[in-house]
Amino acid sequence: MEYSVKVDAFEGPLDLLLHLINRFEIDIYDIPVAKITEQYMMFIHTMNELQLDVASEYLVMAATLLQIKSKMLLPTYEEDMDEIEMVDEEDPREELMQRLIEYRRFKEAAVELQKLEEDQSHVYTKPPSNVQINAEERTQPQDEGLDISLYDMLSAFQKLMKRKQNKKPMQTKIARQDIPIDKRMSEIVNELKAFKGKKSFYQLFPYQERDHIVVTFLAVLELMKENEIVVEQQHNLDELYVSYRERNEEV
Amino acid sequence: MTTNNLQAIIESLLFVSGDEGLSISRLAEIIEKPHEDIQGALESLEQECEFRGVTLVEIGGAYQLVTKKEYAPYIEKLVEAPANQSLSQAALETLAIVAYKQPITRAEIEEIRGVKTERPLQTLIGKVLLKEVGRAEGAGRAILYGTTKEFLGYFGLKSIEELPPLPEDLLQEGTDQEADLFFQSFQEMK
Amino acid sequence: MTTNNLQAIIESLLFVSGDEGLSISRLAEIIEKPHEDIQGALESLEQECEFRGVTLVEIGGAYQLVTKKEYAPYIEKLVEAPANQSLSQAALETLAIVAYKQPITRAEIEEIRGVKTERPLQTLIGKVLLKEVGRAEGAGRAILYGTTKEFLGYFGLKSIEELPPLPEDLLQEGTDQEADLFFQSFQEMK
Repeated sequence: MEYSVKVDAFEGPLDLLLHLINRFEIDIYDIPVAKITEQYMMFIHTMNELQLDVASEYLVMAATLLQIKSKMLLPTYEEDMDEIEMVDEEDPREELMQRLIEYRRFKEAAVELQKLEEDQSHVYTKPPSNVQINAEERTQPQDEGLDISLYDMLSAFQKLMKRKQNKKPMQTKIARQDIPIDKRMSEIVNELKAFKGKKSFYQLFPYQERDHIVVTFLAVLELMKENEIVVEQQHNLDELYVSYRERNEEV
Repeated sequence: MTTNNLQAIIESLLFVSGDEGLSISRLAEIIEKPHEDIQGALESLEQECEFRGVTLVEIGGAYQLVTKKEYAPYIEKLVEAPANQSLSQAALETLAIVAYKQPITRAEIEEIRGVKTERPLQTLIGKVLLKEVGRAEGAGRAILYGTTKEFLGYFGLKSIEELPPLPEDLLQEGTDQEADLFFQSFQEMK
Repeated sequence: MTTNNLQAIIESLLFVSGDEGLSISRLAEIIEKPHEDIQGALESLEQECEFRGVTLVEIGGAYQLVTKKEYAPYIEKLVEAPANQSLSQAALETLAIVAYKQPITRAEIEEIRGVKTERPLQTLIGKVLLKEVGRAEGAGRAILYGTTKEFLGYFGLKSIEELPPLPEDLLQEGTDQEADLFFQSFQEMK
């Protein structure tokens, strides 16, 4: 039962196996298959007993373990004096061992990344300054590729979410309620119509509430899709400008 | 905390605040130092800015770091000069519209973009990303545009069907927390 | 233009660019000075930052000003950052695999992790830490994933080469040991 609390703690069957290997101080190069299979099956049973959803990958691994175990029981290792042949003999554990070792490398690499992440989380920057130099039609070249504009969009959104943290919470928080996206869409259209020009993407986010930001972002995407609005990048810094798409709009 | 240190703390806070700036009382509150100390550190920070690219200004009670006026020409160059030569925003837009809506006439593209599109269209034809693919039916028999083989090559596509889905489909949850909200919003959109 | 002046110009440009940063060649192009001069000025700017609240870092070939780690507690009071929203274990593993094996398909990632990886992959794309970088050859033309510039920024890396080396493949050592052992017993038998 002690595993019951750890169900979510494993990333998958390989992670679980590595845990068992550590816990029982098993040599990864010489895994006692019978023992580890027993422990593994116990874990699966516990999950079942607790009526937890056992991901199919765990069951596939259970089958693999049982298969290896049965292969190990077969008397393939003759007491032969010719050791050279014995070396060539395929160890049924070989493939699993390789996978475990490979996975462990990346698991360790992930730990290193986490350290870097932690380290870097104490470093702060500022967004590019909003430099206004008669911002009229100044079409800026982009990087190659159609998908670039999407990543620019996502990137801008990420930066916005980060920037959001830099603001003091609004004195009057909007009530935590679901903001219907089409309501927000018409709000944006009206706002842009009234503004008659290009508005900074970030100005569309008056409330620093996460929910509101997300709904606004969805509304902007939906309006883009419906060609109600135009989103463009004015310069190579990160500002995106949004305007209402009018027919025969002046260049 | 030395004076020097206090000054550095203030600088880091002002740096992060950017265009927002910070008032003396807000700084005092964060650093937990009396107003006079903050005031003093701000003054010496300002003095120290003499040889720097940025300086300290007070706007409506909020202190902020700004670039010096004398360097404005460089900043303008930074903002104006494109970082790399590629397609303009207008050309990319036009390209996207044609790619997803081909065959399409110029009038239809302009309808979608809301602006004249002659030049980007010429640029794209010049770069062999677009070409004439026929004539529309009806009075004007307007030229229809479509993408070229070179277009597919440029974006590494086998066929036009391989184009990535339009943005709304590509929207991904930023974090797991958001997932519910996104799902909910999408439900509402339907 | 004095050296000091050059340094100040660079500082003003870096200040404006914020987290976008600027490469040496971009700086050289704007200021119209040789690369070596820019490089030199960047070095002295970095030295000068010793007593400041900000410092100079290079991320993915772009230089940028960032606050010093030691002042993070004050900035966190200002921005009221929520307790470090770090990436999930699944996301970190996925990121590690892509970082060291890019370009890589989802199937290949799942092969290594032994579990479905669609969600962490989508989350990471949403956070712009990963992106599609092309298509694999062969039947399915599966999407290939790679790291982004934001990835380098997120982990504070100068370039992808700066990633800590992937933990040694212990397998090699292991088989070598076995081989030695075998050889030894073989010797003894003679």
